[in-house]
Amino acid sequence: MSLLNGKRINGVTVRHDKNTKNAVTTPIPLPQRVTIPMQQHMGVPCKPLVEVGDRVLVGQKIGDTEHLFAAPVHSSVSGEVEALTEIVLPGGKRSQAVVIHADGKQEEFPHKTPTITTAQDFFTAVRRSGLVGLGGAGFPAHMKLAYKDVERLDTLVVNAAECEPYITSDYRTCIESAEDVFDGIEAVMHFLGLTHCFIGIEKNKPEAIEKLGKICKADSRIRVVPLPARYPQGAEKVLIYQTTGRTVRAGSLPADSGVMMQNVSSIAFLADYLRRGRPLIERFITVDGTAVERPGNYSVPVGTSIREVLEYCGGFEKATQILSGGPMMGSAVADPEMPVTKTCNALLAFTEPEDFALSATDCIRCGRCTAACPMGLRPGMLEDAYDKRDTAQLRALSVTLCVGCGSCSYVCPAGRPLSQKNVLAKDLLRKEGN
Amino acid sequence: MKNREIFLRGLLKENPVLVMLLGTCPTLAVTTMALNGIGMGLATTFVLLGSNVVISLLKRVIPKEVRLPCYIVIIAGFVTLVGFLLERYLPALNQALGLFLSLITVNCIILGRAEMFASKNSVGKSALDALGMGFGFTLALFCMGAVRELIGAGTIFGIDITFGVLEPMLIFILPAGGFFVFGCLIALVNRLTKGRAAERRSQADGCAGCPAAGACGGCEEVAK
Amino acid sequence: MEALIVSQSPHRHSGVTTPVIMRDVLIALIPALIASVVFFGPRALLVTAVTTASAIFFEYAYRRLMHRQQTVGDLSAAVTGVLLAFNLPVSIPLWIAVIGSFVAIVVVKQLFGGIGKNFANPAITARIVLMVSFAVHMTNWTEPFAYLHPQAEAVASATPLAVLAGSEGTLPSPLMLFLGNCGGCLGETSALALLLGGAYLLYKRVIRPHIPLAYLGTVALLTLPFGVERMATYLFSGGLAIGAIFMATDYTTSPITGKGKIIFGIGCGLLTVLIRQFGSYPEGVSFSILLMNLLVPYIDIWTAPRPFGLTRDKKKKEKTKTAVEGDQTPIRPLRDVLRPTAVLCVVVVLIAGALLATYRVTRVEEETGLTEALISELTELVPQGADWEELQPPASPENATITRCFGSSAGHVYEVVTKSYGGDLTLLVGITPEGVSGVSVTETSDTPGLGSKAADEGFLSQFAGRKGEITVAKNKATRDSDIVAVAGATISSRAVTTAVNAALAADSELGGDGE
Amino acid sequence: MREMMIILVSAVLVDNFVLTKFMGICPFLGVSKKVDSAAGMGVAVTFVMVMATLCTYPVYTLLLVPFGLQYLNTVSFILIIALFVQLVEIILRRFVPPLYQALGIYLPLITTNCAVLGVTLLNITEEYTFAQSVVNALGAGIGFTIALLLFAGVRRRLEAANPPKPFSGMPITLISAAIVSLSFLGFSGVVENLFG
Repeated sequence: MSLLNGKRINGVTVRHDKNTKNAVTTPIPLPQRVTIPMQQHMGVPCKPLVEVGDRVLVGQKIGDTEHLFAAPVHSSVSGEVEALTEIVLPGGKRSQAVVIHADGKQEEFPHKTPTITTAQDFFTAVRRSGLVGLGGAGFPAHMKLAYKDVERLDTLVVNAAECEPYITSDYRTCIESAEDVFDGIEAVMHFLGLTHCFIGIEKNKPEAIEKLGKICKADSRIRVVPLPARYPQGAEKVLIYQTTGRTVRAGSLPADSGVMMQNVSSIAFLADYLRRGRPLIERFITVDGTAVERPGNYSVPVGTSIREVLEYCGGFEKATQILSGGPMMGSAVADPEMPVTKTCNALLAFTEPEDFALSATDCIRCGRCTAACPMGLRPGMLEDAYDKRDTAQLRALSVTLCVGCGSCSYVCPAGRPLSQKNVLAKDLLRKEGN
Repeated sequence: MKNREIFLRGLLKENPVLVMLLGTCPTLAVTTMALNGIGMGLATTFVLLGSNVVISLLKRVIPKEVRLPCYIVIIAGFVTLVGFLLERYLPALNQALGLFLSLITVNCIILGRAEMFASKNSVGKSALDALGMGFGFTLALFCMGAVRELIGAGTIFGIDITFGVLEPMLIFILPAGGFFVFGCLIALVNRLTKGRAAERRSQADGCAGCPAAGACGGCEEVAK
Repeated sequence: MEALIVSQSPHRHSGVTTPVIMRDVLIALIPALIASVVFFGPRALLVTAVTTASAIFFEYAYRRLMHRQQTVGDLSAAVTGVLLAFNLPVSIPLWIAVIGSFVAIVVVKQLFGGIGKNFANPAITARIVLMVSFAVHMTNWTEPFAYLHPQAEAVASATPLAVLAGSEGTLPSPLMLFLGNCGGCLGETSALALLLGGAYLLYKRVIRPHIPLAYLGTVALLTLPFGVERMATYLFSGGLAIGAIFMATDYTTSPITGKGKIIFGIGCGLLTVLIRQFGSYPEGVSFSILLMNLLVPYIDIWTAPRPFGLTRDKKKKEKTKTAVEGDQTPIRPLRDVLRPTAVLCVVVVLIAGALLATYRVTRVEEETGLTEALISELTELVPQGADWEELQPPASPENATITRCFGSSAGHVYEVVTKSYGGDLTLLVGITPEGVSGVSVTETSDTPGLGSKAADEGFLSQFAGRKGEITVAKNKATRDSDIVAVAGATISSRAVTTAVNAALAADSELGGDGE
Repeated sequence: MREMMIILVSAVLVDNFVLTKFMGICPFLGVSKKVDSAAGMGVAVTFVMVMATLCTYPVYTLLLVPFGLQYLNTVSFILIIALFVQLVEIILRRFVPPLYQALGIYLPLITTNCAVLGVTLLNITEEYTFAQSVVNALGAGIGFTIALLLFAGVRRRLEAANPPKPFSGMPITLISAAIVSLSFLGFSGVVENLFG
């Protein structure tokens, strides 16, 4: 913690392993079959709108729900619906899914470019596009916009930090579709009447900073903010504080402090969607790891099975551990047949797991976890409180503020499962009705 | 409770110091030498015997409301009596015990036994209980004194047994050593009785009688 | 390919594990070890090996005996062993070093549950236990390079700290101190080697700079008024360097947050200067670190980090009052109160009366003046002295007070009270025309076994026959007016000498040879 | 004035009532589990010690000494303390209920507390003047409270420790007390030299 510059958010320095930095995003060959789950977002799962045997086109809506807190699901291939099944997603949740047999023609559904005048139209358009936070959280994008009194929102923060090791998909978006990013920002600021925008990018991506900086010079309201490359720079509250200086108070949403945050890829997709009206049906993901022969960035239709993607990149046979997402917050894949969903931004395959199974030894009270926690919590004490199931103490130590970035477990010399215990503690509090 | 049972209970099963954790102040303070330990033990036994007998004699006379001050005065009386005797016949021991001789008055054991036993039982039984508890106390103090003197000064009852070879560890004479040896002795008792001592302390009646039952250390385990 | 390995996020670890940290600490201790061997010879290596081996053995045996997960692998026992060795003089008997390891590993650390559970720093506590138990062995320092000329009789030199605290000896220049060319414990003398090790630890981020800087900074600040040269001597002497860099920064026994570490460092600095300047133990570092260890729980509470985005009002814990329902006892009618108080008064009167009677019977004549016991003692001091009578005590010099004075045919005896190590010291000094005929200590409050040795016959017999001013020498009587002080109890020996000198002065003033 | 300071500081640091003179060990081991109960106990003991000295010293000098009844001091002191505590309890409960709620449960404990009787008797054996006795009582009380608070902090750490079965509970607490009293040794000699 350097005492010199202002209040510095805690964090850890992690090896970047950004070896797919210069890999241009290339599409993978069309899979024969896609399995599109109905729950690819945080919120209420969708219900399938098609029957077995129906013919669907690329970008046709195949699942929706009347609930606001959900994002509709579209087909990424043209073909015939083969089956309606149930699968277990990487995060462990069960969900219905539509299996579509691709006919190879990839016939596009007649998309209409949305006409938007008021904020309300913008909100319905974004919802129709099926866009979810592409940073990995999967929070339906329109929910962030749909703020009753939009006037209080004044700033847009674009998250291009991408602090997870290996992943370079956002970086590639900044390089390959910088114009889209600019147009997207302009659109969002126009429709929501925002006054200024900050783009947070870690210093280990100079080309992205330089490119976006050049393009965004056109609008003085937009500022590119280079940030120290410290994990978890991309965490919502951390990035908002580092770029705008505003502290999102405990228990409140960023919108309460007048800020809306969007992932840079979401903004880029939004710009494309506002032009062509084509919903979110493919994902630019990074494929990397010690088992992968051809690591790189690939655009993958939503629903393609993980095995297929890895086989194409030559990383399936030797893999003993496959991660969906980054090594810090990603989840391990148990069944390679599971599909790539909207929220997956990377697939990592390793010949053997990175961190040898550490047997947890006694805590030596070294304070590294407290120094690492960006939310200023005391993971060591949280673990004791959880072991004793002392919910009062858990609440007193504000475990609900934990963003699950994993920094504490990463630095713990005794290899104790600190961030995992926080997840359990939050469930315990939720079960008890916090 | 047969008489023999009353006596033995005080000595081993419910040893006032090592099991019930009463009277810890003198146990730590005067046990720098085995001789002092025994001296203190016997003086306390004398006072305990005297007060138990007198209190069980007067148990009907003393009204409920003022029983505490009465007991305390009777005990103080006996303590002063012991003070006279020691001053006259054993000045060296009196010098060694010093202040702690008069602190026997506030020793929880005596007050506890008076409250719990003497005020409810016959004179004979009270006397036996007093002797049992008294000798239990002396035994505990003797152990403490012996260990501390042996390791701390290399002597036993004042006789040097280090033959110039072994060097005594002075710290056992100091207060720190007192705490340490006392802790180890209780641990040993816990180990020997395989934890029964700990439970017995928790449902012991000796503590309930002590007016400070609510907040005193030994009895906290009762409350737990 | 076989089933995939599934583990919970995060799936990556920094690689810094407890054994890695402890290995780095051991590496950081190597320069100091080399310096100790250079200055104090191969025995330094032997002592370190013994303490480390016994520390590891005790931890291994304890964990096995208690059927607990074996933790010898985390090398923390080895670190404690080496650190303990660095706190012992090189001439320490090996069995004492092993006792030190036992205390450090079993009593202070494992009994509390092993690494992370102990509240006191094992090596520091062990050093204090040894310092208190074997004061003589722990305070006999050998000169650096003394091992090069073994035939010369090992001269026990005073450490810079002892010289600072007033005992004779030349004060090495700060440079010499910095390099470590001075008396002291095995590993603590060479500040250069320790700072080297400290730099390594900072570089490997094993320790954070807060505690060493705060600690050394506070000591430097407090000793600056005595002049820069004196400050440097203060900083590089005694156990300050090893204490601030290796002992105070022990994870388990120091605060967790940066702010807490700074408070801890400042606290240690204050206490060290307080104890070194005023206390009777020359080395204040170990006591101050142990005392601050006790405050760590509170420091951790005061300097707890405030969770991100938690404003002040949310943080204030509402004080849950534990209500003790006050039972409103009704005012009882007078009669109920009267009877018990009456009985109480009767009991009190009875007891007082009984005591009054027994007191008369066992009254001990309280003679003032000369009891036979006192007379026999006086004749012991002044042989053939007869028909003693108490005289008016003469005026006493400023550093001692003469409380009583007895005259007899053959000489006088003065009862003198003077200030010593632990408090007041009362002596009886017998003086005849030929000079001091006998000295006996009636009451001493010095630490038993150390200061009290100044009351033994061996030491007191040296005064017999002396007439003029008597002086105290540390080990060998160089001048004929010298007497040799009791090893390790110079302060008490000096106190006895001042008392005897006071008696001699009073006697000469009383008019020559005491008729 | 210098004499007073020496008495006060030595009662607090060097011969601390609990850690070196071994008085008041029962409440020291019992009540120091929680920090606020330790503070409450400390304040209550200090209050009673000072008040007890105020009562017992005049009784001793004006009543017992003239009649040559010095040997009755133990009886009279313990009686005064017992009645005094009873009195305080009634007054507090009636007139200052909040203070009673804070200190109420500790008051009965103080009658059987070696430290309180010890202080009053010590004032006599050390032949202190009246002012010195009060200062000594105050120092003893503060020393007792400091030791109690310090130990309460240590016991918070003890809750996380897991000693072997026979050592859990009181034995490990006693060993921690040993280490705490060891650290107080560091202050020996500080008082005399500090005040010249």
